[in-house]
Amino acid sequence: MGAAIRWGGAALIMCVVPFLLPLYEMDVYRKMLFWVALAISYNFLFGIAGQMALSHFAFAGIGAYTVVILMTQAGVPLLLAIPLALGLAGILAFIVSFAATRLEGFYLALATLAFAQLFIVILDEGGALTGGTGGLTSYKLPLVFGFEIQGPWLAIAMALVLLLTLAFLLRIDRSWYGRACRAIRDNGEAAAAMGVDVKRTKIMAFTLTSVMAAGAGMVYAFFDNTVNPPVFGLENAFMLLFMVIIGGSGSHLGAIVGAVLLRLLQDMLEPFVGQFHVMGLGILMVVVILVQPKGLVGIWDDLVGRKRAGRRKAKP
Amino acid sequence: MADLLELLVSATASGCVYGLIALAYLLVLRPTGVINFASGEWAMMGAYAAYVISDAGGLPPILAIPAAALVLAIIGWLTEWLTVRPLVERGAGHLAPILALLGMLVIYHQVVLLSFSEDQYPLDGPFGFGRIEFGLLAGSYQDFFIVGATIAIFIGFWLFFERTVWGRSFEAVAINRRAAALMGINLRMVTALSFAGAAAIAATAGVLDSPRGSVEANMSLPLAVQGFSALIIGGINRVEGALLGGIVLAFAEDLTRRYAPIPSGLALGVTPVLLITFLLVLPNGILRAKEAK
Amino acid sequence: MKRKSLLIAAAAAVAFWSGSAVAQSTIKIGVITDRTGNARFYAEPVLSGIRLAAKHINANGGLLGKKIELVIEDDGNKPDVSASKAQKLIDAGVVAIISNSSSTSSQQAQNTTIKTLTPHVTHNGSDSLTRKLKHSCFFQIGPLGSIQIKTLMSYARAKNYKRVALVTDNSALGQIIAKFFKIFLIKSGVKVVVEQVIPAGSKSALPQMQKVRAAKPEAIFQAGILSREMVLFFRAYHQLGLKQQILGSFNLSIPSYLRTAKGLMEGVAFIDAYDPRKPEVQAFIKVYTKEHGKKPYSLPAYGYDDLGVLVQAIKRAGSTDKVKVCAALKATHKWVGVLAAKGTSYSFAKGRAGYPVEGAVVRLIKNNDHGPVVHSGTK
Amino acid sequence: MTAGKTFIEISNLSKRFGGLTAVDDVDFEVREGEVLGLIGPNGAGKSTTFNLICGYYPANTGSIRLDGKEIIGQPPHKIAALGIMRTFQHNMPFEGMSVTENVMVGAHTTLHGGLIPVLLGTGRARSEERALRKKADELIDFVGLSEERDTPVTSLSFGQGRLLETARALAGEPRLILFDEPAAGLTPSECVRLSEIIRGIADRGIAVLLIEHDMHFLMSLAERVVVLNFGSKIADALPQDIRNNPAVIQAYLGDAAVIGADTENGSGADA
Repeated sequence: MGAAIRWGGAALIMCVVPFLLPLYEMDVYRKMLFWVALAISYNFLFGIAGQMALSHFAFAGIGAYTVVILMTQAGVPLLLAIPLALGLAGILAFIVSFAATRLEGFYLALATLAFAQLFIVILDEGGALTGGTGGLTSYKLPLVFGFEIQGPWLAIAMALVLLLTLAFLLRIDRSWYGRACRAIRDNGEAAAAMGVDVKRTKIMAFTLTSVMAAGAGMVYAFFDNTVNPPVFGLENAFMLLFMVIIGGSGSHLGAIVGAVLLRLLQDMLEPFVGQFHVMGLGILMVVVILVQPKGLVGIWDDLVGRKRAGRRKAKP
Repeated sequence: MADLLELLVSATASGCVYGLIALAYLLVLRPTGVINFASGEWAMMGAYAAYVISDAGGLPPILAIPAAALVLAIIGWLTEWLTVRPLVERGAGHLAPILALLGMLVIYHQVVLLSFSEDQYPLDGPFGFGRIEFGLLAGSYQDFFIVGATIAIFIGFWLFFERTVWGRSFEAVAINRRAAALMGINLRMVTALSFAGAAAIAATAGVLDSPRGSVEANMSLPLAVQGFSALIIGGINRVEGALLGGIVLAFAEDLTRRYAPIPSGLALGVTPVLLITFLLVLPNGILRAKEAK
Repeated sequence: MKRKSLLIAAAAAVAFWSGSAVAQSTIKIGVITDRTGNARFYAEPVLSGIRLAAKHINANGGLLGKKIELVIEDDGNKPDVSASKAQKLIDAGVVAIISNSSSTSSQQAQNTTIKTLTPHVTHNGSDSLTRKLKHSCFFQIGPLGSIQIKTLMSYARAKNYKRVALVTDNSALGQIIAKFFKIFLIKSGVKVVVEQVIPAGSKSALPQMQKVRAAKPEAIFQAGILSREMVLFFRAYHQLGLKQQILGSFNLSIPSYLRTAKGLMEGVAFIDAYDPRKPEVQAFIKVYTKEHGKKPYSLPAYGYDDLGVLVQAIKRAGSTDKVKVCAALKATHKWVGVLAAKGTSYSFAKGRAGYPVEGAVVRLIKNNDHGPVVHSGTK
Repeated sequence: MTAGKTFIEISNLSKRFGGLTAVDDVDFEVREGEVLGLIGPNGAGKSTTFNLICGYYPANTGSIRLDGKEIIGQPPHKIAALGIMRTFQHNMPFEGMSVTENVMVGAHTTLHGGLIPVLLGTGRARSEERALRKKADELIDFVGLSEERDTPVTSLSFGQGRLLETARALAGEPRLILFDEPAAGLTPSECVRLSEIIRGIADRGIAVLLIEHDMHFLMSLAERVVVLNFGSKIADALPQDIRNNPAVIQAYLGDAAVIGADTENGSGADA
């Protein structure tokens, strides 16, 4: 019961906030939600299932492009385009995931990086279908029951996708499936000896999280009513990795903190350090890895842990 | 036919540049198990260093190459000392140094971007671009110079690894760090030298390549991608694999662009497709590891 | 765990709760520029032109009795950031926005300016920026790809080319310019016998140029904008002993080519957006040289005119009201800026791309320098 | 302590690596609830036999039948699901997880709900999870790690790690547990503790297959011993008979003293 209230409360706050914000802040807010939604699913893939894939952002792009192409070029209604786009992303992810069963560590990173590159090449060369290097523009979400979904309403849509993703991930993380994923991450051989079907578990993790990315990408496609290749390029794929690492990989909270922080960083830091704000990202990354490999939530846990330990000592 | 031979000379030179970047990856990867995505940045920084040295310092191009390599060797060594050594000593996992180096990549790139006011700078090759012909083989001085210098570097490294005690100790570390340490090999020194050497080699690749185009910050990412693709294609176990992988990759790219009946923009897909294919089908690359002696 | 995540999410949301009180003592003009991304080296010279214009206007009594204040935001040439930054500028109370990074970023920023009906000016030369949109307050002041190719075609008319090659790179702008080159070449009855792309990160343009040579074109139209790849293009051209005339876009007017492709560009015809014979250009050169101690080229002039166009419209509107400024911009007629050929002028009356169709000039590279104007206009 | 009926039957099992025959035409059987020792000099093929049973390598020839059904060719996780669990010679805990979670992973094959009930948060999924946690706690108590429940896995001692692996293997409700040199690296008191636990496991009716170099440890537990040498089986007898078997003594010639000697310290790891 308490859980329902908490989730409902969070949903309410996240949905009311965009209406209270000035437009710029609202736009930053909804784009931040997009990054948070991607970061938490990427955290599951990278931090919990241990797959260092760099294709996550490409799948967001696949979701975004597919839903736009289906609606504007094939004339598919929204309610049908959504499952179709998710389905396509799922099928592609399923195929790519076989790489994840054969490759580990940075080899998987390289293979998925190549996939992400290939995706950009196809977007660039896709002619009228993908709009080429300029992407697709000036389309609009059709009216839903006579109502135009735009501005803060898209923020709400993204908030719902985010909460759904989070709820989904929290559930599976604390189940046998999450344990199986962590077991494979820590030691694949031992996991197999415990009866975990390593291949199947990896494929599922990759496919599920990639579909989640596609879901977030679908909403994102209507933020600015334009999708173009640079947004889904390698730079953002690495940015996602940085978010999860800096926040604390393997922790849902860490992914959220990392995404919020890095998105705000460029707005908070830029006025003070100007052109050097991008460098701040690199410095933060290096410092976090060197000082606290569990990321910013690790620092928090350390502080709380120390305090608790201190209290425990003081009591007896 | 003349076209093909001319293309092959130029592609071989490109392949040599890829091979050198692959070698830079390999030098770090073998003893430490770390893939250093910043290798492309090192090449770019090497090119900038050579530009500054020959433009402001007035050094002739042929001397700018070793000078830039030296500058980058110091940067490579510092990188290892600052970001990798603390992690290794703490016993952090394999991934930690890779990620730390990714952070360094961003820092390097931004430092260069903000230190220079124009987007591109010219860099002269030591012999210019005159055309030279060996029978049917024809190409620019710079292309032949790239090939010659690369072969010399690879022979040097091959001899180093095969014939010297130092080289053997690198190999021993590559095979088994703990056993090597027990044998009395100074792991710290080997790792530091690997990074310094890798940075110097990457810088050389950047300096050799730049006269063909120009020196610019954007050159780093393609070099990084092409370099590790070459590495995977050639196989990560042998020094000569890096060169072979580079040449195979360059041939695949250039021959596709020249002869494949597809739009030349789509030919960009060659590298990722080759990379995926090798990773999945031939993960050990073209050259297998030598049988243990 | 769950509670913590939700709390953070809520806190972050609340953190955005802030008002924006604006007291207008200056006229604010927003600029979205790139200071950290890969368009930085083109954006910075343009920005210097915008700044120079603002300084010049403020020194001469300002605008409507107020000083112009430039509000500058960096988008790192990231399209989605560009859109957010446009909104930030609008919230900060700017009268109009100048987009100064790649055309992809300008395109994404448009979506915000459309919704808010904010006057939006850019010098990006991509035809599709206005063609794809129904944005009534978006104006392009740079020479469009179509104008560039028409000018080049008119220059080449005497030579009566029937078969040409088209070379570009894989950048968004390079592709768009090439697309319009192709459309107009075909329209003029010229056959494009070979089309080649030199992608970013190439090590050599030899394969592409061999194909060009094999197709035996009478001239080579060059639409690429990536500097390193264009040097590869020139090198391969010479290495393969090609002799055909090269006709290039405005991009080749950027002076750094004269250093990186030194000696490789003799005789190349390129589009320049401004005409050194014009008194306005001479005046601009004087002002710029005094400020920066070196001669300007067309990029700073783009920035100078970006602001110039806006200022003349605001003056005529007599107000900073967006709707009025928009109307004034639209009514811009026969305005003479630094850009465009002698005797031509800007009019937005007919469309949203105001660069005069007759405004581009063709210059040749001579003695490794920008040579004299050899042609102007499309007639 | 009486052995039940045969449930694993290994016959004519062979495995070659290149030119080397690691396991050569071996046959033996494992009966329900017995502790079967598997010994032999270094390189005799003990670990290979283990790995063949667990499905890590496919055998070249021969068969391994569980309740009469062939299991060769099944991947390791399927073999685990059939009730064969193992511990590792070098501890392989899941380092990023708590002690309890480690044990819960061991129960992976005993779970029946799929992912859908988890997502829906059905009552059944929840009660299964609760029951699992309870079972894990019981097993942790059984192996004596109750104090370490909240300790990070990385700070467990080597001996505690071994106990954790034992509990983890037990969580899968196995019919057979394979121990690969469990006493190696343990202190004498830990050895005693572990041998009590192994006996307790056998008492639960679970068969144990034990590779061990520490003969004292092995002989005190095993009810029957299979001896391998150069890949072939050279003896299959009661512990007391093994000590006097001439073929075994021959095989261990260099280490003859080990046989029957009262080694206090466990012998070194099988390199």
